[in-house]
Amino acid sequence: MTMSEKRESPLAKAVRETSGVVLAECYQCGKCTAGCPMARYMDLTPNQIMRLAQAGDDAALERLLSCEALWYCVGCLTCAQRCPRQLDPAAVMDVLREMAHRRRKIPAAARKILAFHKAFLATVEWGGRMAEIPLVLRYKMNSGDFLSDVFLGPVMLAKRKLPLLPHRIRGRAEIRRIFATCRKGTRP
Amino acid sequence: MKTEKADVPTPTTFEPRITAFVCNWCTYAGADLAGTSRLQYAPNLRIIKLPCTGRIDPLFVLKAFENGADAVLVSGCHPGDCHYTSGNYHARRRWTLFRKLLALTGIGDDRLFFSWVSAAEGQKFADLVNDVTAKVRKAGPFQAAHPGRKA
Amino acid sequence: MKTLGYYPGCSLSGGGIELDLSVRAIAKVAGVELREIEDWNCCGASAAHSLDHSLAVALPFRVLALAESQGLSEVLAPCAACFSRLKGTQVRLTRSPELGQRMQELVERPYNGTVRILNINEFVASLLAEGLAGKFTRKLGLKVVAYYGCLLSRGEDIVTSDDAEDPQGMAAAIRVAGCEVLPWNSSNECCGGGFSMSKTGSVLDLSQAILDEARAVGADLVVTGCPMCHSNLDMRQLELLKRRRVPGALPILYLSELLGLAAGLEPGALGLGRHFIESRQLVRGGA
Amino acid sequence: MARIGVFICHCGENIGRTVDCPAVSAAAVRMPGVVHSVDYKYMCSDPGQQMIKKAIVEMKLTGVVVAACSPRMHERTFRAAAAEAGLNPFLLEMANLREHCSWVHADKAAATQKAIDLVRVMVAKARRDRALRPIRVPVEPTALVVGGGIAGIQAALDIAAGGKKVVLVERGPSIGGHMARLSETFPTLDCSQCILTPRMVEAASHPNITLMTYSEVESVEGFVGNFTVTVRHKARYVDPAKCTGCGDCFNKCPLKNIPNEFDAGLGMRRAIYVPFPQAVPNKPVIDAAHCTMLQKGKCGLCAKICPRGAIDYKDQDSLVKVKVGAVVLATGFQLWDHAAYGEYGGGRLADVIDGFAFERLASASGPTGGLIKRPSDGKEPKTIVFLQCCGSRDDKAGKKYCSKICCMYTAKHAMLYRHKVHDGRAVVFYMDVRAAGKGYEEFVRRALSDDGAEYVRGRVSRITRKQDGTLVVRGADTLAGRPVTIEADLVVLADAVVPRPGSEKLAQIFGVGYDQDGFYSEAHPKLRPVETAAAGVFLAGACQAPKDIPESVAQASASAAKVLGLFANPELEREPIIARVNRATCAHCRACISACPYGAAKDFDVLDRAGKVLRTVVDVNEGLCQGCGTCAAVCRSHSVDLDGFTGEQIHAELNALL
Repeated sequence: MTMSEKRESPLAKAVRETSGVVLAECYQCGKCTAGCPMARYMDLTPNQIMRLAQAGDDAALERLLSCEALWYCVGCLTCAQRCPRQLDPAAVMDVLREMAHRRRKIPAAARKILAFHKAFLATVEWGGRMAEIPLVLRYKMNSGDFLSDVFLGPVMLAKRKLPLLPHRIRGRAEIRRIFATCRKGTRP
Repeated sequence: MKTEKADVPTPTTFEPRITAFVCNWCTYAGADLAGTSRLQYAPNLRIIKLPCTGRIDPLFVLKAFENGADAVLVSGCHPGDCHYTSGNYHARRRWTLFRKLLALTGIGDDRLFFSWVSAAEGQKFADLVNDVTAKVRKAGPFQAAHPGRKA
Repeated sequence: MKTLGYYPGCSLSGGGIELDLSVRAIAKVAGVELREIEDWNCCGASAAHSLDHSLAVALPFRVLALAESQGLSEVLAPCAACFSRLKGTQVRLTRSPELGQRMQELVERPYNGTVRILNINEFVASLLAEGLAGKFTRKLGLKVVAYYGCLLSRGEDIVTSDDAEDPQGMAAAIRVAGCEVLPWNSSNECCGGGFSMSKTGSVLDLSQAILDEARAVGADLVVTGCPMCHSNLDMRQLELLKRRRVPGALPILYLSELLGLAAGLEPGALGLGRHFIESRQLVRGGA
Repeated sequence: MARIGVFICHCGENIGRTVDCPAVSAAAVRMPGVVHSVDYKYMCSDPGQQMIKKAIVEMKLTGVVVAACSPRMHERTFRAAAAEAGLNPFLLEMANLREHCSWVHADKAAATQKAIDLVRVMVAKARRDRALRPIRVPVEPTALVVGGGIAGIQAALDIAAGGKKVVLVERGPSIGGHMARLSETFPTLDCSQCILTPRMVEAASHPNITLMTYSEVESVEGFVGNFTVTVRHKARYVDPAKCTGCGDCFNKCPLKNIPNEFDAGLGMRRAIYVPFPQAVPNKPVIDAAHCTMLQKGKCGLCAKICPRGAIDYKDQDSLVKVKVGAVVLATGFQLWDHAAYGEYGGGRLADVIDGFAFERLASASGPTGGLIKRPSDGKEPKTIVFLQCCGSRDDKAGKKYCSKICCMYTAKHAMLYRHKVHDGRAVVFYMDVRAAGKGYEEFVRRALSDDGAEYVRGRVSRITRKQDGTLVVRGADTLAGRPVTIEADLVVLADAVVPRPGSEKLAQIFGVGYDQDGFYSEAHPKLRPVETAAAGVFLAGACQAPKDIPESVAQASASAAKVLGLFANPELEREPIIARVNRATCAHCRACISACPYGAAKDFDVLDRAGKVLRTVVDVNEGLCQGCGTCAAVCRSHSVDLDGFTGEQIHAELNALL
């Protein structure tokens, strides 16, 4: 056990146990922010997220869980690839995003993204596979984003890109059970 | 610092006793470096310092087993790196022969270890001690395998 | 005949169907049988990963367990995202036997970790090794930029067959297909990934930068291996054209489509007719 | 009867924290032969030493065991104290409770048990120690300095000024090292050549200094005071005795396009060349790898032109042996190869250069005559981005450590650039500015305030080249909390400082330790920063750790002082650890003679009074024996033993572990 692990905050402990990242090892060089394709849209840059997570106090946690940036991580792996400390800021953001989701602290600007993720998972839970038409319908219901992309659907159908009837796998009861167990909060 | 956890002895587990013959110039200094670097390793090893591995008389090794060691480690300078030009070379040559003789008595690779550790290799020394300790722990007490011995 | 496990993933039966068609087509040309994993499920993609770290491992775990129980030791996952999820899970399981134990309990299926996952570039390389180039009949003569995006270049334990900062896994195949590979910087830049619908603006910005550089270096087309990248560069290009943010249409093809064309297959059979940006003019008499 | 005193040191809390010192003391007093045992906070302090001295006298001790730090640290200290109290110093032994016990174990019970065992072993040994007298050997008062950079030159000059001879060995064709390549030096902006070249000339002309350029150390034999070093003189193909340095040869050589290493590849040289006009010696060498005469037997132009007939294509490497009493290693550094950073172009972008290349661009004697021109097209860059910590402080692709000199030279680069290109923009990406030298912080402030360098706090993620040759630098401004993209014409990477290639091999030749990065290890990080674990071998300059010029020069002078101190006495003492033969039992099997690495074991005729040979045995020459003990181990009749490590002692130590 290293010194940094002994003296860590509850947040740092949660982050380490779920993502393997020891927050104290970040030296704030900013290479994650420099390479992040989404940093320009973020209200907190990746290195600021790492810094606040290092601080780990209540005020820091509040800012972290209510920021938009958590939801803007696109999962491109650039930050982890180039981090000179071999850390994975995106994995830290995953942990924080899950916390934010559990506490229902979703900033308005991120609601569309959450709506999309939820719609996506709902179709998988229902049939075992993602199905685009139900996904889009559900997403639009959840997000209220009715106007965008209305022209694309018909084109996609015309190009025979979308199957009208989604495929449902035989093992969908199994899939639903997996979803239910995960929802109860099993740690991997 | 990311080092292996030191094996902390508990009364219920078998704690191997390992005797190490190390040379003054390389491995002893490497062990010093492990210390100054605060690397943690298993507390089962007892070092006998010699000027050079070339000084090791095969009788020393037999004596160590006779006196209750569960394993013996010999460690000196890397080949070509001997403080005394070629002492470790002589040690290695004798060692190969000696090892064959010991194998006849049933003392094999799980009891006798040989490794090169230079003055710069603190981490290697710590890893070596942990590795040897783990292997001997697995092999069990020497006495059990060789009831004829004294201790 | 060589047999390979096949995990099409959800996109390949919907928006990314051209990838499915062309992969199956070139496998057939090369004499490789693709055996689809029976009753496979979605890998969870970025949605599961974003919201539930258990689910993000459990869904790919079921796929790996199915493949193993069906005797498939090597599985092709042409979709870059599916590949990254499946192989990423495989890597984590290798590292942590404890995680494997928990997943076996959660998913209620055994898995011994024997399945090897291939991405499209590794698959194509194996087809070339099997002599696919010998079947090429059509001279394409196109100038190509190879676009790997994120998930065919990065993930140090995942994309083990390529260099994250200078990926080359498609280059040999493109050259064998009679095309020139142009050097460019965007080969491993991000297109905006899964935010096509939920954060369209960022996808437009990022995809535009990629299309701009492709045009600046003089490419006739962009070749990719990822359905998400394809959708962002192809479908979203319509909007960039409409807003006049790009000066003209630039075709986006899957690597497997390009190879199918080189093998003399009909553009339509490979799915070229289903792209948003017309690409059939790339082969003479194709349009 | 042995009367052993045991002295257990807490070392502040260093030992006391994990080892129960009073318990060790209580156990020690029950060990056979021990008459006195005590523990104390700092045994090495004056009161601690007094405690030992007093006990030696009052308790009439016949042996002492100090259980404290490593004997490599303080054995000398305690032996000196014992001698002052009238005890032969070789009757004192140390048990290593700090480096080998308290620092490496966390469990107090286990550590204490181990400490007791270690003390018991040393008590067993001390009981069988014999009084020994140090051996005196003559000292060869000549020093070898390896490396002809500023550190090596300074060390050589200081030793020579002290009246002792120096052999200065340099691998390249000229001395001067990296300092000769620099434009101006921080924080004074002195012209580097102007302050260095007089010293180079002085080193070459000093009667006490023998210069051996284009030479490398091949092997070493012997010990402090008496080393025999074999130096390989590489073939120059130019006879320096005949050559006048007129330059006709290298002005006529038809091979013009060999990148000159001295100019970081930005300038070109011929196959026969001097690396730079101010070289010392100012005599050319032929680069055999490129010369068509040496490769293909065609050309021979330089030989035809040379008015003195100095060219010799048949020249060969030669080996020279030099006898020296001390060695200064000053092999210096080089810059890490940033090709490992694929995200910065992997070494493939011509306009992404390292710090030395920028020095050559900025140097009046450089390939551009001091004009800042970028390598790809010779254009004057209007924006330069400087990246600090390139490869430094990077556990993943680079080096863990801070390279120390980059903050300062980057500030200097930005300053020089702004002095030369008034409308130019200098942007520096940094993580921290480490300017802890005299006048250094002020210098960096000047770069910012007076010379308008723009400092951005953050690392750079990627450098790409656009079609038009512009470099796109994507970095972060962590203080503003935003990513920044800068279009630049030139990028200068402050690559990490790393040891020279081959430095590890040289360390092995001299028996010097080195760290995981290949930097040489000093004997003690605080108190013996110039010495090494190998007696008589000293360190100067960046071969030990990244250093700037004043630090390198200071360490060089310190090593010179150490050498002169060593040479101040015509003889030196060494430990009397030598082998002895029992002539009565020696069977003259000669196994020891074939095993001895030093030729110290020799045949010896035992004569009767009439001078007739009674029998032949083996004898050990005290002057030659170095005490490895191999002879003792191979002796079948146990007739050879080693003072300080006798068979009896080692058996006793093993019995103490029973």
